[in-house]
Amino acid sequence: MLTLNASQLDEFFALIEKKRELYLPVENKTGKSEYKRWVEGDKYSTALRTVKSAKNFFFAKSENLYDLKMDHKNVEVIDTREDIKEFVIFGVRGCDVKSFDILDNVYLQDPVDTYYKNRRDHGLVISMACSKPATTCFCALFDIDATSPNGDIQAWNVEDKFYFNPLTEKGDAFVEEFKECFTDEDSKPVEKQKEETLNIIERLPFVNLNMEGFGVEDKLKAIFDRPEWEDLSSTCIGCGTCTYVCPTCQCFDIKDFNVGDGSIKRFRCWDSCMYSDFTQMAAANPRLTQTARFRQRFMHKLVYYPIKNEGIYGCVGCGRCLVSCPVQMNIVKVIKAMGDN
Amino acid sequence: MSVKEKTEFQPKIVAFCCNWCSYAGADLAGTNRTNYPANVKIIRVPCSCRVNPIFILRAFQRGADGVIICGCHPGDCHYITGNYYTRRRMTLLFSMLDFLGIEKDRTRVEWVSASEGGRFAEVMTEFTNDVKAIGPNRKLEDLRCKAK
Amino acid sequence: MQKIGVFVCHCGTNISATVDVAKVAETLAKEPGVIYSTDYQFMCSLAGQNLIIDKIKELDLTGVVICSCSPRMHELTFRKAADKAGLNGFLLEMANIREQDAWVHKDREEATLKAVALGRAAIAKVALNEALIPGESKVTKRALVIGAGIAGMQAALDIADAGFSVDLVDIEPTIGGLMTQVDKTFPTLDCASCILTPKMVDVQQHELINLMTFCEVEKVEGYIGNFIATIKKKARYVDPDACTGCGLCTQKCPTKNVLNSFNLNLDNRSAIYIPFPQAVPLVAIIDAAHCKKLQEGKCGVCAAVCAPKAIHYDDCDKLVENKYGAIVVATGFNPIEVHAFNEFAYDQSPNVITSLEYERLMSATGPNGGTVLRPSDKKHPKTIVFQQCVGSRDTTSRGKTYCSGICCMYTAKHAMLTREKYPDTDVYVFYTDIRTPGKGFDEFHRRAVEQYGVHYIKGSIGKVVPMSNGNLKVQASDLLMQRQLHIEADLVVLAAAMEPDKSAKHLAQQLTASMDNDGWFTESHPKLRPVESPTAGVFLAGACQGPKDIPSTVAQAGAAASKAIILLIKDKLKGNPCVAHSAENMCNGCGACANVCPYSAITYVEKEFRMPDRTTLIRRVASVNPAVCQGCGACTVACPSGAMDIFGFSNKQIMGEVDAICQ
Amino acid sequence: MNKSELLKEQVQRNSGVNVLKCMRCGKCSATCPNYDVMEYHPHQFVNMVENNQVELLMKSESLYMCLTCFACVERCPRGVEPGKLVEAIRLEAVRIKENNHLKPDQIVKKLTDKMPQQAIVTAFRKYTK
Amino acid sequence: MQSEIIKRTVELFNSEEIVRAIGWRKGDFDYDLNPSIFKSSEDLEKNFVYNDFSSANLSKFLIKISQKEDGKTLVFLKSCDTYSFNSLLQEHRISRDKIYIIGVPCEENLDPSKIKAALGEDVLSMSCDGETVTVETLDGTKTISKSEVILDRCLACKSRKHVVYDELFGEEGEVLDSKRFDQVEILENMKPEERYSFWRTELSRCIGCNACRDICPACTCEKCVFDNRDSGVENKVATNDFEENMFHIIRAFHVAGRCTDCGECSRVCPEDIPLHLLNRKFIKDINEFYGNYQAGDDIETLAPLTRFDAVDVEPSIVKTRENVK
Repeated sequence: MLTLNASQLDEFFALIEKKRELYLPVENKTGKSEYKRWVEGDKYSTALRTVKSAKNFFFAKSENLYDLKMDHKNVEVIDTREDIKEFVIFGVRGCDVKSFDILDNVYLQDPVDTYYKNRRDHGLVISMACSKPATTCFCALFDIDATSPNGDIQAWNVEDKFYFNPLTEKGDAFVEEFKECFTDEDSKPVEKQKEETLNIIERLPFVNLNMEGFGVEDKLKAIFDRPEWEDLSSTCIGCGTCTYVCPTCQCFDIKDFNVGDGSIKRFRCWDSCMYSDFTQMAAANPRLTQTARFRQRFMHKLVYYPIKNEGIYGCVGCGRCLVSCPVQMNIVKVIKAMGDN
Repeated sequence: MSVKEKTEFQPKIVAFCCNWCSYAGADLAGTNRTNYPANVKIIRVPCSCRVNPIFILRAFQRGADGVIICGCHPGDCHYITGNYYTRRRMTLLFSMLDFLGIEKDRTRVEWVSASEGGRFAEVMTEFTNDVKAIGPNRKLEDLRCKAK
Repeated sequence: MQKIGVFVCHCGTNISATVDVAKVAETLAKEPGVIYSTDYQFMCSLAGQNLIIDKIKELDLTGVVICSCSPRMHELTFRKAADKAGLNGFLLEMANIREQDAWVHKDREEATLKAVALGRAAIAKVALNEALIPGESKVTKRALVIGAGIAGMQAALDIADAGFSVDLVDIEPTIGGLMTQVDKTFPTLDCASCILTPKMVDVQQHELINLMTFCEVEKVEGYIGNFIATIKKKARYVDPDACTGCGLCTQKCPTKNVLNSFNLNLDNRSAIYIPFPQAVPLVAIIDAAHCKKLQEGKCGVCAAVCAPKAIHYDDCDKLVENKYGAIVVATGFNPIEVHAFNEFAYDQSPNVITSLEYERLMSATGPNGGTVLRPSDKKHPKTIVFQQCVGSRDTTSRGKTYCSGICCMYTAKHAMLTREKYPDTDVYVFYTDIRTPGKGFDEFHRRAVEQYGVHYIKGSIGKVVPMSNGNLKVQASDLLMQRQLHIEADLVVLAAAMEPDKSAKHLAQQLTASMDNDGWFTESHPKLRPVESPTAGVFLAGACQGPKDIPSTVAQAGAAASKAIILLIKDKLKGNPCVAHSAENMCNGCGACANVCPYSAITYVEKEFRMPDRTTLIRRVASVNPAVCQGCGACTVACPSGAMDIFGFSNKQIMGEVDAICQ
Repeated sequence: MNKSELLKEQVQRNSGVNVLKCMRCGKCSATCPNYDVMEYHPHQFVNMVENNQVELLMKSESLYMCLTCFACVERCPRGVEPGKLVEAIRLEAVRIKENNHLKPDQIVKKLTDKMPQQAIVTAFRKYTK
Repeated sequence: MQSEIIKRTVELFNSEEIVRAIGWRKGDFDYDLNPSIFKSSEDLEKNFVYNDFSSANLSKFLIKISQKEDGKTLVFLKSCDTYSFNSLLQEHRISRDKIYIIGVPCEENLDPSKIKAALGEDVLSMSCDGETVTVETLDGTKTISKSEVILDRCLACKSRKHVVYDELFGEEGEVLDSKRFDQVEILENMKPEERYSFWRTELSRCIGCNACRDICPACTCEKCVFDNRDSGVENKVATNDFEENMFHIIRAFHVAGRCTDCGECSRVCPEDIPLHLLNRKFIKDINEFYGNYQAGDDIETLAPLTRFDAVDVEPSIVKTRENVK
């Protein structure tokens, strides 16, 4: 397997950055890690998760769509899309890699979202296998193998060595391009780490939750009508933190910024189904109470999405909402309450 | 205006003036033909207490380099107490902007009565010079409003 | 779709000399929403106004922007023109390119650019303007005057003479106020009663004045033009309509040892009494606290002797409610209590008295029929010492920081009258400063010194020690002679500071009229609106607003009355439509807006809301009374949710201006 | 700032008295029980400090005639507190070395049996450095 | 303590004094307590937890209940929460007569993320006994000293006094002499450029999730200006530096003089932005300029921005004062 010594990592990064934009998790001042554009001196963070997910690279927090220029009575539409440079995201965990598939299902189906596709086409994902999962992780529940993540290239970090395995054509080409960086070594340490990690994953508290009843059409109505929604959502503050840290939440709003000189910048930005002013563009939000909005979020991830997408759940078990929710409500508590666990 | 003046940095300055004292003071400056920089543009408000911190930030967002709020002298407010509230609000707001590292000289409150036309012009000249000295607003700008 | 017309004025050459008006008109024509733009020589001329009117009609304009002089100059002119053309005047905005542009800048290019920016701001604003119609409210053609001293009487007479009904309320059983206790008035030395009692009779006989003596204002609600006052008629136990004021009951009443407050407790009266012979109404009243019948159930002498059967022991307090269009406050003043100034031994010796007590001693209706005799032994005092500034200009907790204004004059009056009546008396006056602004006032004071030989000494009494014979050892300083004086006096008279009447505070709360730290009513503007309270429809007469002498009081009462008449003469009040309003669905009911409102225009109501999910909930929300709101906007910033906004100066309008100016 | 002004400032700072608050009513001197034996009277102390004449006061016997009864402090309608001013000036005077108004051995001679101990302590405080 | 509280609350349920209780509900680990409404004594007995992780301030949840529900609600309030309660009361957001308050004693709360940062993410349970925190992990039992893992806000606790309650468990506490303005002072003593870059670093992490606002017991607007399309400043996510600054400046300004310094904003921020420093700066300024004021101390004193003094300092003090660089 292709390997690289940890000591050569920065050299590798510098080389990538010469030809592409490189993003990777770096520890910030609070001790947590977050994706950032690599600059000389940045150290790759091996932390389990970044606070924000990696979805921002393809589904940006906010993104300009086009400009409208008004000249007296005439309106001119200006496409403001700039050419996107090829970029590489390094160190994406298995759960986040899986989230790209979930987003693809939404944005790459007809009609294709060209803004999303544009970014997707220009991005290359180097994933990183997990070796120290947290008790709040439950990707295994959704059949994600964190020890062997997807991506254009999958990677492992065993002690002071990094192992790479290209999975796609894009990955192959990349490896070829940077072949002088790698040496070829035995992959036994990887196998060993995989085994050890799987051993831990089995003992994680949420990987064996009972998912029966979710994701099937004939149980939809029953789950929808469960009385537990009321209690579970009773202290939901509707802040949307869960949706903003979630790698699979995919809703956006389209808004106008009036520059004031007769031109308008139309942009889209993340939205949250937890907000009372969600989906107001057509009329009013059809979900009138926080309970309804709360239910919507989990119904979408656990029932509607899998029904539409061959049983794939809209959750990847990254555990971010378990950490971030201000009132400690989360999808695990919902699954437990609804799924007879 | 000389060529030099035209090429130097010309700040945009928004002045919120209360209808009863400061706006009248500005009118008096006009009646007396007292010059002050054309950088200053006045927005009339009923009372200085009408000025919401949001307006001030909005001005910076939209490209202002300085914002000054003028009202009646404390104790002389047409609405009895309005400027007392202005004083507290703006003291705290300015202190907060300073805390965030925004230049202190970009914001100011001055009490100008209807009879102080000369002072109005002096204050505006001084404030404009202060803002010129610290240069364009970078810390509270919104680049979307600069692309022209 | 906006259809805005822009009119740029040359103002002769006033504007056009510095601003390229044609270019301004041309540039502004390109602004979104603008469908017509022109420049014209004189916009405010008849021809100019007609141009506006014609274009509004012809182009069906939805908004008009005039770039010309200050709106303080011609906003009304142009709004009227717009109204004439059928466009609501509030859909017109002005850009001030004269006073705030052409006149203050020299560079033509610079001034032209600024004119464009100001024009853009006005266009941005007018695009967000709403048609506003000033609210109207009916005016109740009746005035309430609170306090029937000289100020209240004068105000009531003036208002009634103008043809409006007046309710004149006083807390005392008689009208007349403090002036009834005064002997003579400075600087003319005419007798107070001689000028006051005819006025009291005028008041009583005026068919439009309804006297409400021995009454208290309990509660006031409502707003300008529409106040509702609840007035308590205190139990008098004598039917004022039946009583003839013959006074037989007061003679027959067995309880004769009640301290006579009219004479400041210097003598006694009976339990049923007539305050003084000239009282109006001249009606007896029972002092319930001292009446044997009311206290112990035994007696009944007064009822027995009363031929017209006017006595009713079962009388009780009654509340009446009335509507008024205007309220005049004339609650007046009182001298402060001087007990705290123990260096003057007021509590130790009956021969240390206040100036008002001295008035009573000198008065023909006083305890000694006008002969000055000292209280302890009714001896004629030979040496009298007056001390000024007792509690005035005093920053300690004992006194008042202000100058009471009238003490210099009345002390001079007392000294002069004493020397005139009793030339063998030595009179000393200790003063800090002599303040005598007023017509003939200083001459009056000089007469006391020069003609009457009153000893004016710059200094102060430091200590008064009562002696066993009733005399007083007075230790004092004489600053000009640099010596300490030791005078043996028969009488010491203290010129006590003035303070607002005790009833004023409750009243101020009811009226939501503001008071200063000393409890004087605050005027709406110290120079330009001196008799108006900040609460619209409430006017201030006399010493309730600050220490005052009689001439100023009467003058101010007249002014307050005329302001009240100006209000009452209107059938309807047109409000300023640029007032605050609260969006109920956004309002939290937190109270921040009401806390900062200087006019108490904001109240709260419990409102039931139908929620989108068809449930209902009850929430407290703010409600602005547009007739009371003056539109300052303090509430709009206090409101965190932005529920509070102002018509004519809305958040959006101001932000629109900001955006346009910063372009 | 010259010496007189410095002294004025120091005396005002030490006493906490603002002489400008005086409105010249003379109440302090009127109430003073030891007025007749003093060269300068309470109101003059205030006035003279205002006029930079602290040195004159420091030389005056009046400094030691003040009984510190604080009647003037109590009665002053403006809160000027002349008594505290006198004390502060006295402090200035006794702070000067070798300028003792009284020497310790002189105090011994003045002692009588009836004199309370407090008076002796006070005497030291007042009269010596 | 927990069992005593449960016992008493069950009594109140049984005597029909209360119809519901708002408290902390047991989670999957010991630290993930969910503020929750208990509608029966059985539910409460089974699921109520009061421990070192009962950090959530429950007072804000009373607004909705006050507006909508009938019957009396019991609420458990820690000392700092009682200040928020008073503030809400003062602003008429809750009705006192519909609420029964049990004051619960508070030692410092613990910060689960500090524990995880120190001992790893594979935590199964946490408990604290005296000065030692014991943590069960997949890797076995580990311990850490309590002082290392106390919630930041509790390290600068301003008061152990319950300013309002119907019933109090434990001793009456006292207002503490906290060092809560130290960090503000450190920032004040930086150069403006340093302060600017400090705040840029912090605020640039903001994801616009609204957790700070929605948890804040002072931010109780029926419709926030930032959610209101008509306000002109609405934003769902901050699209640039300016919008980030704008949101946090205006939010801090809107709670200025009303913020009780409960610290919930910083506690819930997923990005660990020290938002409380903005609020504390206002509190510190208010104390300096207008006299000491603690929001929620009582319900009579008007908030500093809704009153004034004729001799207040002028805004120019910001330029002239010496204690801030």
